[in-house]
Amino acid sequence: MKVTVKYFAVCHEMLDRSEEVMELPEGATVRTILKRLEEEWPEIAEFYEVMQMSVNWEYATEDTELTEDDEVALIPPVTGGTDV
Amino acid sequence: MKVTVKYFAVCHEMLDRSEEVMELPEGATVRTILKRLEEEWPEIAEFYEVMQMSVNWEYATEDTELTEDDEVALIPPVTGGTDV
Amino acid sequence: MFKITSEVITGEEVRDAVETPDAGAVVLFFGTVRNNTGGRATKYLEYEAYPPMAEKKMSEISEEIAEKWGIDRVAMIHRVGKLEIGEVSVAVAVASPHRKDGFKACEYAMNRLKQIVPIWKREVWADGEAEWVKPDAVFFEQPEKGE
Amino acid sequence: MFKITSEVITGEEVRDAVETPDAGAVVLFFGTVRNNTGGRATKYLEYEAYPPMAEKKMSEISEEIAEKWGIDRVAMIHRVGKLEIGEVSVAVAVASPHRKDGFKACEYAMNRLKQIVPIWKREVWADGEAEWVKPDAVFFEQPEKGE
Repeated sequence: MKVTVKYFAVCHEMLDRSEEVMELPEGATVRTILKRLEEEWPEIAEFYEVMQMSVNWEYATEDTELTEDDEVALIPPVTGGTDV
Repeated sequence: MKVTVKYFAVCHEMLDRSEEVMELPEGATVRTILKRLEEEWPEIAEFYEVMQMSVNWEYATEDTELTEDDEVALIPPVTGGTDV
Repeated sequence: MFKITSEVITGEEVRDAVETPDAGAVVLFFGTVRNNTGGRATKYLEYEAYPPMAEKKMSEISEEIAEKWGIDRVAMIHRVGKLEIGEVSVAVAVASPHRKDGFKACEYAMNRLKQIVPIWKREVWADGEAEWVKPDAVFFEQPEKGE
Repeated sequence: MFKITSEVITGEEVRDAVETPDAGAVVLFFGTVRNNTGGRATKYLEYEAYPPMAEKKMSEISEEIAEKWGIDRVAMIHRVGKLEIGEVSVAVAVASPHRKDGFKACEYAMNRLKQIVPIWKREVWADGEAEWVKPDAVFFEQPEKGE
């Protein structure tokens, strides 16, 4: 199945792309994507601790199962609004 | 001595004037003014309980002593701002 | 900026008065004329003020805020005269380094304004009757005489 | 109205979105770009967002507010792109029957926005360096994974 994966802010910068379409096996979860990114760039695993994932605009866990055409995103810690 | 006395809102309406100059004896206090108004219109005394007085833009008591050219005001309960 | 005005209040004025490049947080409050009070339909309102004392008391409230939260950027404006439904009667703006304090200070300013600033409201009901509004019980007791 | 925009935020938009003749109290919050962070001079900021999810999360915050305070008039707008010193990055408006709830709800909206709305800030310092801002320790732990 195909899913779209989006990268924002520091992830966008680290991976040098803002989104891509991944071909995943049936039964894939968010963890499948994280593992694949880790293979490409091992350092990204350090950020997983502080990062969240979303599936179809909703926060998800590593165990969340994916289906065709899902939109997955890596969500670095949010810092919108103001610092005050 | 002469002092200016100002009436607002319900007082303005009751006394049918917004201000007047009063000639008062030396040693007069805010109470002197209240007594004089009471002579003119006894019903006003009922409102003294919930009313405040000011002298020169500062809340005052009945015992506050007055001097020439003071600006005294009867301050009905304030209701500015909003009701919410 | 502490002001009694008979002009329409847009809010720009209080906001401009407090904004500063090192603040970060601006909290504004607007009080508007509702179409009813306690379910009874309002036609319009009239506000009357004792302007020099009102502006002095607003300034004192801002001094209280400076003392409590170290915030020195507060602006208050209250309109007088005839106000139609939906129009702004009062606007308060506070700019602060921390938003938490900004919210507290702005709310405090409104509470104190209703207690000590000499402004009165006359309600003209849709049925044609009119009356000077009395504050509710709480405010009847505050501030005490001689404050 | 829940919106991510690249246009200048004036505040009129959120205010107009919440105003109603039976509200009486409108509380607004503006976050503006400060000229420094922790004493270090800022040149400008860049905000990036995940717009559809950000707008969805803003809408969820307003549902939380409806549940907590029965307030259904909330508007939020956050700007993205390059923002100069003094410009508004975020505006929140709440109209309510009671001002006390309005202040609480507006502050709550800002707190939640910083926790769950996917928007990121890149700070470009006056000395030319730039970095994606990390939230402080408190926000690092919230929201938890899998919320």
